[in-house]
Amino acid sequence: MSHAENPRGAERSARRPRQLFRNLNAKFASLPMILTALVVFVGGTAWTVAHSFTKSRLLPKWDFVGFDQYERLWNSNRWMISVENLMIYGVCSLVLTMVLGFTLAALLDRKIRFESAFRTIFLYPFALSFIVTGLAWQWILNPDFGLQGVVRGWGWESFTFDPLNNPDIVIFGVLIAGLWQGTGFVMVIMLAGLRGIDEDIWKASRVDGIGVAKTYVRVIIPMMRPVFVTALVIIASGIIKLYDLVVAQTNGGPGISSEVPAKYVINYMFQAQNLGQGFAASTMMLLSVIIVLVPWAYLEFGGKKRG
Amino acid sequence: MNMNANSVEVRDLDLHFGDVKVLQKLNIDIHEGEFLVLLGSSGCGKSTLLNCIAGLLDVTDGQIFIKGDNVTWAEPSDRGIGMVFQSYALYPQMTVEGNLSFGLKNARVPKAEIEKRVARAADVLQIEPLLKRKPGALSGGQRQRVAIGRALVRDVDVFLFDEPLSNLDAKLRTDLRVELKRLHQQLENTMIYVTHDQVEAMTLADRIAIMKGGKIMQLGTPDEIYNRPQNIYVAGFIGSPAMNMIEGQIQGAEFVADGLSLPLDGYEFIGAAPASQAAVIGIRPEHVLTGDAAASVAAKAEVEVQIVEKLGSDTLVHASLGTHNLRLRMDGLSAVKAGDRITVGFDTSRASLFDASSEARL
Amino acid sequence: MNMNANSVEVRDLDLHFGDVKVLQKLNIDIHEGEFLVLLGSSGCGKSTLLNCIAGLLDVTDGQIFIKGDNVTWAEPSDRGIGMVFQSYALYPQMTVEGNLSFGLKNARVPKAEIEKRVARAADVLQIEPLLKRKPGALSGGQRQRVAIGRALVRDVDVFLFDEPLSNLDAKLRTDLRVELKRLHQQLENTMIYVTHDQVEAMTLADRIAIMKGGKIMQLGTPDEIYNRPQNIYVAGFIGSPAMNMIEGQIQGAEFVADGLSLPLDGYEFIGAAPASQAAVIGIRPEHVLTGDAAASVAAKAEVEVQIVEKLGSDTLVHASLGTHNLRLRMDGLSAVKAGDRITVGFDTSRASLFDASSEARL
Amino acid sequence: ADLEVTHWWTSGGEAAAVAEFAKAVDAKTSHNWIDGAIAGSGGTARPIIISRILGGDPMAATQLNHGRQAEELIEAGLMTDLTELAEAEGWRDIVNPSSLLDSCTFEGRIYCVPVNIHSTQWLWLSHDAFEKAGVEVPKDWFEFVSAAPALEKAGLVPLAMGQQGWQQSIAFGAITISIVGVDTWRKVTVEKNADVAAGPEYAKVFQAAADARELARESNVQDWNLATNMVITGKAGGQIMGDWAQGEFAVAEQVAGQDYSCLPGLGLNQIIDTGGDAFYFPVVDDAEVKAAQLEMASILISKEAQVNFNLAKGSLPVRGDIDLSAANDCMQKGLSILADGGVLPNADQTLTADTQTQIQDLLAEFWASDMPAADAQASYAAIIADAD
Amino acid sequence: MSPPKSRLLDGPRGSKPKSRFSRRNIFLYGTLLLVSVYYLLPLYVMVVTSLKGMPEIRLGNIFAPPVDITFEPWVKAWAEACTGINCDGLSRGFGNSIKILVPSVALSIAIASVNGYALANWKFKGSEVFFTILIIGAFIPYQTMIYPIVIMLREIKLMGSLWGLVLVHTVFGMPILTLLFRNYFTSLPEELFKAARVDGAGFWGIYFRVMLPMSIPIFVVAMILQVTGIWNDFLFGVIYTKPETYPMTVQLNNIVNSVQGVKEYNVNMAATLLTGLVPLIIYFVSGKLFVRGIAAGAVKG
Ligand SMILES: Nc1ncnc2c1ncn2[C@@H]1O[C@H](COP(=O)(O)OP(=O)(O)OP(=O)(O)O)[C@@H](O)[C@H]1O
Ligand SMILES: Nc1ncnc2c1ncn2[C@@H]1O[C@H](COP(=O)(O)OP(=O)(O)OP(=O)(O)O)[C@@H](O)[C@H]1O
Ligand SMILES: [Mg+2]
Ligand SMILES: [Mg+2]
Repeated sequence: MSHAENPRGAERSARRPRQLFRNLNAKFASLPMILTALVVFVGGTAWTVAHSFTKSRLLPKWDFVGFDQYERLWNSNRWMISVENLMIYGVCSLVLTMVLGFTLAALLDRKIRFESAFRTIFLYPFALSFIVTGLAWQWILNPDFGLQGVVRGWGWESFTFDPLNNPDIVIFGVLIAGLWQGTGFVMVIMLAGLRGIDEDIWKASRVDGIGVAKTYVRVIIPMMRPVFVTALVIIASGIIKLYDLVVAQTNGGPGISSEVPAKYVINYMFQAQNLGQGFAASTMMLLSVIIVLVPWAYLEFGGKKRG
Repeated sequence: MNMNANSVEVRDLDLHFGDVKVLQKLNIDIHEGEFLVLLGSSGCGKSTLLNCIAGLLDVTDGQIFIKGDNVTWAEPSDRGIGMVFQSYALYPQMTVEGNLSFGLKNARVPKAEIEKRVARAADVLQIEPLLKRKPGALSGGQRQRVAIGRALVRDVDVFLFDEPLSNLDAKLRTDLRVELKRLHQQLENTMIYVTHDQVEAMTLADRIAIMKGGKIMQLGTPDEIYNRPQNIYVAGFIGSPAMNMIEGQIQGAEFVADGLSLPLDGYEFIGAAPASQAAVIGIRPEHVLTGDAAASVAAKAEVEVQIVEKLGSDTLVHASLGTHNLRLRMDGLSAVKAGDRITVGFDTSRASLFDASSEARL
Repeated sequence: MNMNANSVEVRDLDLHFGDVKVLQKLNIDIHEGEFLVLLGSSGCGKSTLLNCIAGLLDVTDGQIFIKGDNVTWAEPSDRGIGMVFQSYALYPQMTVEGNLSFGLKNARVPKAEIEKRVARAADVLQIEPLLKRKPGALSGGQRQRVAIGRALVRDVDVFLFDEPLSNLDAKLRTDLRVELKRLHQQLENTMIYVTHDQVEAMTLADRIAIMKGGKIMQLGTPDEIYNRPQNIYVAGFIGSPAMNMIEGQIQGAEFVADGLSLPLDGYEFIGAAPASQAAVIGIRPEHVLTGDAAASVAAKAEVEVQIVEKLGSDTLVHASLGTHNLRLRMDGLSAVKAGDRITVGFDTSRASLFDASSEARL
Repeated sequence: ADLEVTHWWTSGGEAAAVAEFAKAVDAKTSHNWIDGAIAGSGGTARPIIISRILGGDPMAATQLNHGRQAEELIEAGLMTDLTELAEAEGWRDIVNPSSLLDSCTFEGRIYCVPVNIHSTQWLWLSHDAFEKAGVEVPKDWFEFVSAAPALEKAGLVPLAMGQQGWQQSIAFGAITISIVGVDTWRKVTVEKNADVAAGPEYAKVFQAAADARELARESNVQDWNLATNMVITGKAGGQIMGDWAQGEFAVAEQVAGQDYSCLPGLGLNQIIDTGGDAFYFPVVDDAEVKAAQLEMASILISKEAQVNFNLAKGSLPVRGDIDLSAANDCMQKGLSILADGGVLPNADQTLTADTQTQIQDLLAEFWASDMPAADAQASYAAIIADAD
Repeated sequence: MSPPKSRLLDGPRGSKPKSRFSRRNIFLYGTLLLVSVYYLLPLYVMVVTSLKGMPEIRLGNIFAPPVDITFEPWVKAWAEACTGINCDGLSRGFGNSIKILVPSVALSIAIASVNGYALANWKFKGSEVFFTILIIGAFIPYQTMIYPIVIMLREIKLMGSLWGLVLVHTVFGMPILTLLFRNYFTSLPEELFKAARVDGAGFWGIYFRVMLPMSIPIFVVAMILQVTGIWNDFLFGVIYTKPETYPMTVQLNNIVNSVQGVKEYNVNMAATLLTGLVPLIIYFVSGKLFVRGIAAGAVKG
């Protein structure tokens, strides 16, 4: 029996269905994602970018002024300081969070006692908001009541540790709080990654007589590349958004020495009532994110390798 | 059972993943009630073909017929197929009973009917005592039976198996193989079975399709495949240890290779016997005769034993014949040792001859 | 090479994981240059024993000697052992060369010496062309060779293998098995090899230790294990298809079971032949004689063929003898079909008899 | 109807003042005052208020600094026009100084109700501190500067200053007006004459600011009230802060002229600005709320509410026709300056928020660093040049 | 040649002796303890401060344990602290937070899990592109989106309503949650999905009957992340709600930033702790599940 003898059956599903209507349910279910991506993220971003070329003040207005806002932005001392601060904070936070997170995870992975107690201690700050974090650390770093005052009270009169009052190092004061809040989560991710490493690799390195530290550096860390990438993305997305912490802890001070771009955006949008300037600043932030992210996202999600 | 009716027909099937052409213009007819094994090395496209038949992959081009219906674009559940996966893919949170009845519930089969069918499948597969357990509490063999049961309850025409035994240990594999064969004899369904284990293929199949790079190299009964391989690939792929391949020349009625000349009078050529041609002769290890049997044939040679592998039931001998390595299968009690020199004989009527360039059987 | 010197000695080894006693008072002596295979089903403690020898697990009690040194507390890298893992555990981001030299660099071996050793290992294993590649770009077999190479460069006395072939496909497994055997003949190291594949065990081992539940059931040459199993467990474990086991009685010089009575005159008892005793007789499928051979022995029976499995090289037949299932191994060309009734003969001199209660060989 | 009112008055005195308004509304109308306080500052509250109005979910009334801030909202037609009510009640006549109502006026229509007057040009001095240093309490800014070394010698901080941009802005504004006087100030701030801003008179201002910066070197508090606290406790000689600082002195039970002095216009130019707060009424759909908004506006500017509110808040009422004899020494000083017409418009009414923010950023940086006065002046002039 | 009997008997035997104070342990636990101090210090300071009276705080040492333990600040923070003329502390915000939290968490997880499932198992043309946009969206500072969202909410008439806020939380939770679910569903055996299709289950059938019951760990992770994220949110809470519906964080900000004469540090700390209590409890209770869930899905990819 060949298919030619059964025209009815042949007709029923021989035709290739319209591509658009295949998986209709899946497309329907993805609608929220598609809408969010297109309307909110793409649409909202496009709106913002478009208005960054206008003279919008308190209200968005279509009043085209070309690159004026950008010119002013890059001539603004405060913006430069904000960018510089974000760079310092970003690099330090990225490196230290990774190093600290990994080190803690590695220590916890050494089959220690009270592992879950330690893990909880390292993780709990992640449950607290940046506002809370900022307040707590502002309190501790207060030169009169806090750490410095206490140490001086013990008799070490010359002890100086007042990052929040010293414009040169204030960003590191913010960093201390930021690390406190965020490393726990990275540690958990790293720990999960470590637990996923083939036990045999450890055995092989012991048989080869390679010390624990060296095994981590030379073998384990290179193997955890995907985990590091995940952690990197998470940390980086947090860094760009750095705002609440600064507001709660220093409010940009002393002076403007701990300003950050997100705060610049907010201040210019709402305090200075110069939306165009705020939009220009956020467009710059977005641009830097995209420059860093698009190649990565393409490799990670858009590439053909996983079909 | 009409062995001539086709249960599954695949016509000019193309399947591409992006630029990778996994299946190319593939045609195969599978008879009603037949046990067909798709055999091939990893990555040759076996699972892909099976998934196309099941409707789990959208074909790039071509058509698929099941029981005469064109099902190329039908949903998997509408094709009258059941599928058993390598990892069994049992729903871990449902009991065995839940696993069996899931498909029926989806099809809105009445409750009484579901119960009847589950009971029947459980009876056939002897898993009644397990019905209330979850898959996590089952052994590998039991899981496999449940996976088959899932296809069984749905009363399908065609069973598809994707390496259903390869996750099991050797012992269980042997047992379940026999059970599967028995089940097929009992159910008389069409079964398409993917594996890369040739013992499974040989023992289970009515016919075997040997695949390579998305193409079918030979489709035939196990006997044909084993004894009359159509090309060097099939010849080398089937048989363990592999067939001995010796390159040489056909000269008149003889095959001549470095230090060896074999008379070809008993050999059945497909066409006319060529007078002179570069060729490869393939001789299975068990057709290299030793002892008394060797004495009785004309073509003989002396070889040096290099490695002896005792399997208990038989003995595998690796020997050197001039520049060639020769594998021999001997009796389990054989006493040869590495270093021995023994005389072997060749029965060319049971050998295979291939064209050296096209690699096709002569 | 002195086969009597002990390369590895394990004395009264206990290993507990919490309350679970995985190894119990285990003793084993492994000779210098010997290829010892630890064989047993999953979870019997093979890997655990190997890890204890390697120093990767801290023993609960007992002692381990390597080359006469008590290494019970020594670091793995100080024991003169090399280990090859099932997953190979190659360092994925280093080249093959890096993998081979990493341990040596760490031990501050001079550069020239490292290069020499790597070159030698690469030569022995024929992996020179791969030295610059990373493990990800290697095939399974190549990876396995690199893993062996990693032990090789370290010039160790004892090689430990934990199922090094079980991740590979059947064909590659056969090839690498032969290579491993060749390597052993060439290197003459002591090798301890864990597997649950009996073909590997039979072909590779000088001696096999069959383990069950943390104990050694039998330690002997493949021939001893196959032909004179010391208990029912070993008898049933080794051989594929498994040995036929028939329960019955020893009565005088005969073994009597349901519809069958076999004279025991050729059987070698370990002690004195018991006069009357509940016993189990084990006969391997290839020792069930058919055709002319069956005619020549006294003990015969007629059986009905139920399933025929054609493997090409031989044919496995499942037949029924009264209430018993009987497995037979016949020639690859045999033409028996399901339903045939054939006469089989039993050669009791090649059978095994076991006490029905203690399960030990009689 | 329920009238939701948003504002950022959350400190003790402020909250008490708001409560007076709420009481008045609840008592005199059939409506309920739903309090929508947003703590922080205008910077926190403003985006919330504006998004609400923009998002079509406006409150019934909201505090906003009047002046240019609300212009665009008015332009966009989002604010209720109060002109008819104002004319009916004769606001033009009762509001004093009348400039307050001007800043509520856009293209001749009135859109907001001014509720109080604040001034920022005050120097607060601690008698205790100068006693410790053994010098007389200064009479003006220059005396204060010359007394500073003595204070420092006594281990005291001459000038208390919180590390927040707006405090530094206030100090700078006070110094400017005190040193250059109204006319020059007007050229720069109102007319946006950048040449004057870059000129020699303003150089003096920046020099004075640099001096002030030196005097405040050791002051490391953040909040303005903590800085005030340094003056109260005699740890600092003085502080430049708005009139609300006297609330802190009052809480500490200090007496003006006895424990502390206040020098409006830093004792140099007796001029204060007339900043203040105002209420706006966003356009709503609900007719009932619409009517209630007008009722509320009328109450906010009523005599009784003005008295109660301003006494609680420590600010000056917007009506010239009420008696504030209960006010203390400093408040009286302010009133008399006001009566003399020594007023100038608040910067909110002359400079856009954008320009103010830029100036604030510049000053914040200037105060927290060693930026030379000349550089700061140059940057300042550039901002003025760009201002519109 | 086996070693002489005497050598067999002496020499090490049994388990290798381990000193509890080996250098390794001192280093290991020493480091862990030191780091623990850094992590615990702020919590300790907050708790201690919240239990002191104001005079004691002014005396100076923030690390000193309270001499007179008083719960006054807690009571004040919860029920008495003022914002403007409302003096009912955080208590009002708590109920609001719950009202916001529950639907936001439920909706965002429901949508993200379905998205992740569609991305993992029902890829269609363009699905990865949308997903990539979504992921990049995770990096956009929220602040820049305030205006566009105000306009969008105005258009759909949800501005100022609870559902508007729920929607905003759902949108901004979507990138990271979708990534999480997508990775998790990708890690489940594909064969299971195929088996269900052969069994005739459709998109929703597979999701509800097969995938959902297998995904408890990742739902726990998602829930924890969302609960903390939404509970701690300030920006959206303050912009997209009204005073009656202010969540707890907004109340906290109001209390902390309402400077009334002196800063009442003890009340601030008590309020801070009270606000952080819900996420803290969730972490302390389900930290283990969280780690397991992260290992189960979040890391891959
Ligand atoms: N989703 C996919 N995208 C791209 N290529 C794929 C995909 N799935 C399979 N392939 C490729 O198609 C080829 C055939 O794959 P298939 O799974 O059919 O092989 P197989 O014969 O079943 O092998 P195995 O024995 O290993 O299961 C392989 O080369 C594989 O790399
Ligand atoms: N770390 C551990 N903790 C507790 N029990 C363990 C541990 N490692 C192994 N076991 C138990 O010890 C027993 C022996 O394990 P082992 O790995 O030695 O088995 P095996 O013979 O190598 O099996 P396989 O063939 O599956 O590798 C098993 O029952 C296992 O469950
Ligand atoms: Mg496959
Ligand atoms: Mg093992």
